[in-house]
Amino acid sequence: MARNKGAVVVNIERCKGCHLCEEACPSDVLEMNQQTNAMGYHYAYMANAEACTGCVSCAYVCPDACITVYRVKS
Amino acid sequence: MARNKGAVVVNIERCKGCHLCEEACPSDVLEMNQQTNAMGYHYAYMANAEACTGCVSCAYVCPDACITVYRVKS
Amino acid sequence: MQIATYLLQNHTIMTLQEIIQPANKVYGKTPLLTDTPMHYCPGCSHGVVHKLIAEVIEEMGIQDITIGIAPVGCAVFAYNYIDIDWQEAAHGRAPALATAVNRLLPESCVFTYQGDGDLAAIGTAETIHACNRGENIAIFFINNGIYGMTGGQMAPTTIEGMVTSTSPEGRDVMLEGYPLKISNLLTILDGTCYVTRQAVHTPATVIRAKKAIRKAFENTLAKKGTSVVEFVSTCNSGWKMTPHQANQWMAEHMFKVYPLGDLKDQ
Amino acid sequence: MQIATYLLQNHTIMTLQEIIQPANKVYGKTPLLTDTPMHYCPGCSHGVVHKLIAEVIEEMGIQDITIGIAPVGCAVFAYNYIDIDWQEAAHGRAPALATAVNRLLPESCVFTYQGDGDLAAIGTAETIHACNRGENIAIFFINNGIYGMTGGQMAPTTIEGMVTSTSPEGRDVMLEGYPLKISNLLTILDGTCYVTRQAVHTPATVIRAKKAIRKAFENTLAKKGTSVVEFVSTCNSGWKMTPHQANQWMAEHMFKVYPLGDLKDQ
Amino acid sequence: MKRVPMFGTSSIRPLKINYSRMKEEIIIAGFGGQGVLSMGKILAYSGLMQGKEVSWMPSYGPEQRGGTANVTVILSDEKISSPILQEYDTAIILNQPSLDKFEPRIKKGGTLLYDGHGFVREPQRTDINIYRIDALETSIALNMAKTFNMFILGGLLKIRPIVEIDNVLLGLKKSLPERHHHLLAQNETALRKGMEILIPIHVL
Amino acid sequence: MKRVPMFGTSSIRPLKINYSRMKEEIIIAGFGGQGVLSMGKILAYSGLMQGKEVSWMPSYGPEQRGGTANVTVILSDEKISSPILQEYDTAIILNQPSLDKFEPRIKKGGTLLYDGHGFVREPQRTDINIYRIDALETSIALNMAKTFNMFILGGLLKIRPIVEIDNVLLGLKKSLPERHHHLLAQNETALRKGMEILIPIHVL
Amino acid sequence: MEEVKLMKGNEAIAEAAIRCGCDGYFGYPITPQSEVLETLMALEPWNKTGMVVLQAESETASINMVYGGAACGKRVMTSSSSPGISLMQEGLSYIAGAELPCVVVNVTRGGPGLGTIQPSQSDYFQTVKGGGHGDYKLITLAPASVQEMSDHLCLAFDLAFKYRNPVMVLSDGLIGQMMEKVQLPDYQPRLTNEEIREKYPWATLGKNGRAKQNIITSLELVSEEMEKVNNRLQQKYREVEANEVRYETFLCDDADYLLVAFGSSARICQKSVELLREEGIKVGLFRPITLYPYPVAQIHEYAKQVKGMLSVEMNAGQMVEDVRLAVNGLVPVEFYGRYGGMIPTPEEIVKAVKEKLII
Amino acid sequence: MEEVKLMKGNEAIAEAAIRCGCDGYFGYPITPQSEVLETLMALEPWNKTGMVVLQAESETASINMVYGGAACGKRVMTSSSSPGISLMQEGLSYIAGAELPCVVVNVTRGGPGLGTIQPSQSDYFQTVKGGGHGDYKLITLAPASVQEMSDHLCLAFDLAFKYRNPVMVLSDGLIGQMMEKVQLPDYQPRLTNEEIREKYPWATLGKNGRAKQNIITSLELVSEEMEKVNNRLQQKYREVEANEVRYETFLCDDADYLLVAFGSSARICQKSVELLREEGIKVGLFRPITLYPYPVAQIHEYAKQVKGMLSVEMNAGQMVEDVRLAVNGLVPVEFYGRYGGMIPTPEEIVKAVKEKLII
Ligand SMILES: Cc1ncc(C[n+]2csc(CCOP(=O)(O)OP(=O)(O)O)c2C)c(N)n1
Ligand SMILES: Cc1ncc(C[n+]2csc(CCOP(=O)(O)OP(=O)(O)O)c2C)c(N)n1
Ligand code: SF4
Ligand code: SF4
Ligand code: SF4
Ligand code: SF4
Ligand code: SF4
Ligand code: SF4
Ligand SMILES: [Mg+2]
Ligand SMILES: [Mg+2]
Repeated sequence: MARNKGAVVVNIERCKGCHLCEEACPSDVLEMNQQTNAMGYHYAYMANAEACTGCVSCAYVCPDACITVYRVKS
Repeated sequence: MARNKGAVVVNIERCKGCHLCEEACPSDVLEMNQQTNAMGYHYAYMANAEACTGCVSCAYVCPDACITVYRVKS
Repeated sequence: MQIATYLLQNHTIMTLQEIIQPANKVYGKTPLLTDTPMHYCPGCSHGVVHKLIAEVIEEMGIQDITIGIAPVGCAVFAYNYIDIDWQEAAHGRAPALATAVNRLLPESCVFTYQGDGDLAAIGTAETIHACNRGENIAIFFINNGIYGMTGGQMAPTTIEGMVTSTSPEGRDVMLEGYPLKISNLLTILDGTCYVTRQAVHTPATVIRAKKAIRKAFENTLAKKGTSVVEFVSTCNSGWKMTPHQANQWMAEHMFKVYPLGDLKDQ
Repeated sequence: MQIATYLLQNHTIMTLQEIIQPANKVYGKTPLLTDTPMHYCPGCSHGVVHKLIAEVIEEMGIQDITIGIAPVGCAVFAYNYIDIDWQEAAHGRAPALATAVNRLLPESCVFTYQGDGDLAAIGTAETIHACNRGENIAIFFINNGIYGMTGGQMAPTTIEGMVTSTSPEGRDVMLEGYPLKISNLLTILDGTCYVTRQAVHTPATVIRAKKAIRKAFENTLAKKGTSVVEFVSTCNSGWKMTPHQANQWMAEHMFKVYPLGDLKDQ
Repeated sequence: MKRVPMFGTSSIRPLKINYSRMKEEIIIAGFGGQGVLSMGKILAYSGLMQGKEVSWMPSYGPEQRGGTANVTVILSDEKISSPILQEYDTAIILNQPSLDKFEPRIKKGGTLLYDGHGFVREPQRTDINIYRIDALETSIALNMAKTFNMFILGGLLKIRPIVEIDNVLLGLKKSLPERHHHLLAQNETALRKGMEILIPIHVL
Repeated sequence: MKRVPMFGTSSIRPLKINYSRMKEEIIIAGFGGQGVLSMGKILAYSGLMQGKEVSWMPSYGPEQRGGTANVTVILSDEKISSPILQEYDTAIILNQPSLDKFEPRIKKGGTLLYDGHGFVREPQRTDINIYRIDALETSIALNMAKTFNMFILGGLLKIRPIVEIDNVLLGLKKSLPERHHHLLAQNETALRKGMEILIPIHVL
Repeated sequence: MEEVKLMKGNEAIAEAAIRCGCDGYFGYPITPQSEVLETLMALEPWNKTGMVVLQAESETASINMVYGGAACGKRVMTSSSSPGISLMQEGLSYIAGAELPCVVVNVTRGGPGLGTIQPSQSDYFQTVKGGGHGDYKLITLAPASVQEMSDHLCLAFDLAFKYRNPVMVLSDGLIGQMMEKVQLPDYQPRLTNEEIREKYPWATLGKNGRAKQNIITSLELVSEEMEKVNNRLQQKYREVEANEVRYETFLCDDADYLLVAFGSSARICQKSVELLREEGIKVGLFRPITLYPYPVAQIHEYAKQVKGMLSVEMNAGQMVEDVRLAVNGLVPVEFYGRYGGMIPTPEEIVKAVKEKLII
Repeated sequence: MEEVKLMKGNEAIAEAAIRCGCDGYFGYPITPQSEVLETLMALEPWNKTGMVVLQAESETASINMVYGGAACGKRVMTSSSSPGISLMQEGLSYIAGAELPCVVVNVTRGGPGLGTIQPSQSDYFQTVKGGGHGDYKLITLAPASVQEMSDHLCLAFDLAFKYRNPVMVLSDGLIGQMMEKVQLPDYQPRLTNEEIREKYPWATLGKNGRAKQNIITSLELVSEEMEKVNNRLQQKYREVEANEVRYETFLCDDADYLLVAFGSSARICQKSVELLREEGIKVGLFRPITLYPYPVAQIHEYAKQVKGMLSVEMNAGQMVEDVRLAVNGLVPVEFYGRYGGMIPTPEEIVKAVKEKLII
């Protein structure tokens, strides 16, 4: 398995499941969870975590500032 | 004495003595009368009638539409 | 005609009488201009523009279908001077009234007559949106760089350094903003078909201005969109000059900021 | 942090834990953005712009002197989300409030945040005159081509053919007028120093938009005049699309009418 | 979420309704997009067909997409005073926030009907009748997801037969645009099916 | 215009004024630009200097340049109720339209003072005191055209000595911007001259 | 008459407008009345009756478009909600001053300021006392049901033209947003320009052969003349007061106490009256339908019969002043209100009657 | 105190504003009050006290600039005349809703519409009943002399900040245009931003270290919360009513009849009282100085003593309703008015007293 360079943490309770991070991610890391949060939204999660490069694309476009991005300096 | 080609009739009661016709006349025909009309204005008159060419300049610029211009077709 | 007496003073009677004959008449007040003396100050540009509008309406034979919208400003009583149907609008709102009239009476010919305070200050939104909608109306815009009616306060179009009762030291653009070239804004709106800047201080500009008024009305009848004719004008009273001085000052200073000519004609 | 659980699903714990370390954090919510969840619909552009404004204020360290003026529109509650002092204006009047704040607190940094209905319809006059006066303010203008808050009615900026609740057959420019390119008008006003059109639908545009916001604030601090940043935006709810569809539709249709880029920068 | 044992539906009998001076005050609440408003509209139209006074009052405002929505429907033999209520005879609840908000506002002895999907906590009250209906699940299972809210309506009419089925169908016809009239049959099926899948949780 | 014979001024005596409870209601009217408003202001300031209650109320509105202007000045020992009046004790009239308008509004027994220049018709009333003053003519003749209205004021004070000359001079000083204070002497001359050139036309 | 339909109050306004021959609607979106414009846009009356529908750039523009249209003798209207109506005050004063007929619908929300979008009756003062400047009056109708939204709109146009005066339909978010059954009026044709010329000789449709020009203005700089203009207006208002008072009573004949309420709150009070009657307390409900002209004489008559009145309003106490003026001290007049978007319950009102009137 | 000067009412407003520490004036020209802005521009207070003076693009902009300035805790004001004040109604409602202190001067002219530019009192209703939407009140001062134009302006600022409420100075063209003697107040320094932070902790001057952000808003979408906002406002108004009533009486002690009049008309009534007293008719003058809060209790007291009251106004009958509400039927309350720019003479009023009260 490839070593991760990046990871994101989604603030579930803020997330509105808008899919925009999913669309923005160049590495197809994110998907919406089957579960819903208290607001009734299917929140985003790393469905394909190992692909994350920590490129921040998802976080840039997230309207609700839900995403924290981590990247290992290499 | 040169023969007149034009003449103007000033509607005294409308005239406000603004001098604009006087300034516009290329032939120095018009001046303001010493007398005033009912509104208290020194109205325009042909001080130098024989010079009038009937060019209508005075009437064009008159803000109060006081001037009727006559010209003899020559 | 009591006037004749004065004409006779420096003249041979025969000569003048020969000339002053109906057959020789080349210019006179259009009957569409009523006999009510206009309330404007001596030498005010409003009078000239009124006269030209009346002449064009008369010449085009559209007095029966033309509806004028008067502003709040010195021209508030315009309705007393041109013998057509008129509506007197609230300050700045003439284009809104004109919009409704245009929509509800599409076969009529509607125009607004507005000052710079009316059109470019309080009425900015109504002006821009009527133009943007391309209402089939003509807008006659008397830009004398001042609020004439209320006693000579600064207008949005007052030029830099110009003294008014609310800019006694001259307009300071850093504090009060820049002279607003509103016609330039209107030019780039898709709804306007014709935007032009004219003056009425000389016989030549009067003739050109009249043509512009005619074109505006023709556009309106042809439903081409909104036509805007700006008249760079004087308010000798507000400017505290004689009418002639005012004309000169205008030509020297105002035309630099508001150069005459067509801004758009399509 | 309860979130971590989900991250673990498809992953070796070690790997992710290694990465998710404070030292490795490259991006996260600025603390200037409050914890109150934003009331916007999922995927609404307002959220992105809020976030960027908060980030810039934070990065410039001007939260103590910045005063925001919120509009009437979906962003009416903007004050709940960015932790600075705010005034909530009447519909369209934010530039008037900002003018006063700018004049009375010249050392502060004032911005308005306005929608297209707010800025380009009812607030047209206030917008144009604040810009014309060159008030030292930044205007952030969210142009989503619709009245989001009131349920998706046509805005002045709605593009031709676009369906809204008050143009159910699509905007008919012959009846309802042309989409108003208000930023173009503001560009030709002498009081504006910077007018730019941005979007926030992709990471690249987000980065550019943030730079524009920063420049606007810098201009304001430098007292250069009025800076206007238009964000061509989506209202997926009003447009009746998914957020992603809305972004695509915007890129395909809105950018033609509202091309991105600087209109003025001096 | 705790599963509730499945009972047969035959044992369910309508709750007592005072038909002499009938008045039913109903709230329907859920996420936007669940068809809350149109369900209310069908109900109101059904009442109209039945010759009743009706009122339909939506929660209105800048509710965000996906946020909560609700509608108050009143069917009455008499003129209706306020269409906005603080308390309800019957509540149809389709999501958790709405349960939190409206459960306390059901009149003592009133009825709560909820869809079983997506709740974190169960209804708590013991002084009201509580029914569950797995309308979402069933409608998806039967490939009839579009008629989700007709299942619910069926369930409601089973316990609160305030309008006759025929009038519901008439009302449905009224409230549906003509181009959708071919869907009427499917809706009737859903309505009748809804009556069958009702689960009593707590009946007074 | 009919010329009126020139009388000596020495025969003119002040009209009776009730000094115990003094109140003088004056209108000054003429063309705009004739200094009507400032004449009123000097008068008002003079009253102020004399310790009186004063009011000064201009006609306001979009009067066109060269059109008529007028100001109502009241000097009184008591609080002044309305500064706008329908009738006047004294009218100072400087043009024909103002004569037409205000002659009928002078109180019976009141006073009309008019400048002799530019009238088409003479005052008609016989129940008031009428004085003429050729202030324009005289001021031009004496090359003192700028102080035209001080001539008139002088004339007024001759017949209605409602304020003392000293107070007029003080009032003048108050109402004049400082850069014009060097003109005070000339103004005093004009004031005194004005008292001399008054012509009684009809005295009750 | 058309069959009975279920409809929102706002939709009923739109439908009724088209049917009663309205020539033009000019408006700007605002909650809770945006459905008026939306419904009109969906119904596309321009294809059917030729009615013009235009979304304006603001309420200020809307009311001035109404001015322009009304000046042409056309049946024109606008609608808005509280803040938008505030922006129309100058325009309304002009329209009243120029004596133009038009209809304005206020679907009131809770104020002041941006306030709330929930129902309220807190624009009563603004409407009946004069939100704009100068001495003028708006004839004011207060519908209490969706049916009346439709009925009053048509009545409003008739009154507007009868008196050449703006008419306000003062409703609120409750009636605007609720659905109820409604029977819409039959279609009534729009007047042709020729008919307008005939019926409204003052209309500015273009001179078109007329000898004298028509001028629509509210300006008169000569005070004496402006006083005459005002005399004419006042004369008209006296006529309106004499002829157009409308009200409804419910169990008032034998009442010991009276509830006075309009619009939405009157609906609720009706229930309160029933509850009180069940307890044997003889209470009646007096519901002014016209808020201007106000049923002064009628209320005064009841003041001779009852022991007290309670004005029930969705505001902090506005109409209560008109009730007091009508009662003129004969009996105590108390007030009960909820506001800011809150709606009183029938039970609350019952309690208020007991506490404030009966004691 | 400064020496006595002769000054127009409008000029006095401008001078007093500078002296009482006003931070900003925002206004738009309109007759008969343009001298306020003109005087300020001539006096250039920005060089002296730092006061900002800005000519706005409209009255709508003016009042919203006032909103913005007031939200910063600054002493800001605007002035206008009737049509311009109508355009401010939305803004005023917002300012009241957001509880901001500010001063608005209305130099009233005759309406409705464009009307006339001559003096009038026909904006009474607009001012005291609520020209804008929602339940709010403007504290209203009615100066009757140039001296009071100055005095009331300063008082207005004090009241505005005391109650965080907009204050209206309701004068008219007569007082605005006339010159009278006036003694201007001494210069009072403007507050520094630090002082404002201290005194008005709600002001949005920038967080500047403050832990919590300040938000100025009139919005509250939750009805329950909006009702609380309104409760707070109503509470404040009760306080204002309890503490701030101001009035003046003239020969009322032994009066058989009372004239009630404010502002300009009160000046004139004073003369009428004298004339009537000369005839041996015992008439007094009651002059409300605050129109809101209205001197209800005081007038009610006099209603127990006199045989009748006459409300004299330069309008078609507006304040008379407040007099009647105060009197509550105890004695007849009649009305005499001139309008459209006309000013009643003392003699006319004498006649009206005889005809309407004494008979
Ligand atoms: C709402 C409103 N605000 C202000 C005024 C006062 N007012 C009358 S005319 C005018 C400005 C006139 O200037 P402009 O439009 O340039 O016309 P001009 O007199 O110069 O021809 C103003 C501010 C008014 N009547 N109504
Ligand atoms: C005076 C006034 N008119 C109308 C409204 C109703 N209103 C609220 S928001 C809005 C338009 C919002 O559109 P926009 O400015 O484009 O903002 P968005 O919601 O799209 O972000 C309108 C018309 C109001 N609150 N006040
Ligand atoms: S940081 Fe980049 S790679 Fe990782 S999830 Fe976000 S967009 Fe995808
Ligand atoms: S972009 Fe943000 S809000 Fe949207 S799904 Fe992703 S994390 Fe959630
Ligand atoms: S231009 Fe006209 S108004 Fe002026 S002086 Fe000549 S004739 Fe008279
Ligand atoms: S017609 Fe020509 S020449 Fe004759 S007076 Fe006029 S301008 Fe002069
Ligand atoms: S004030 Fe100026 S604009 Fe008005 S009439 Fe006089 S010169 Fe013309
Ligand atoms: S309605 Fe539109 S603009 Fe408003 S929050 Fe939703 S998506 Fe955003
Ligand atoms: Mg001008
Ligand atoms: Mg928008």
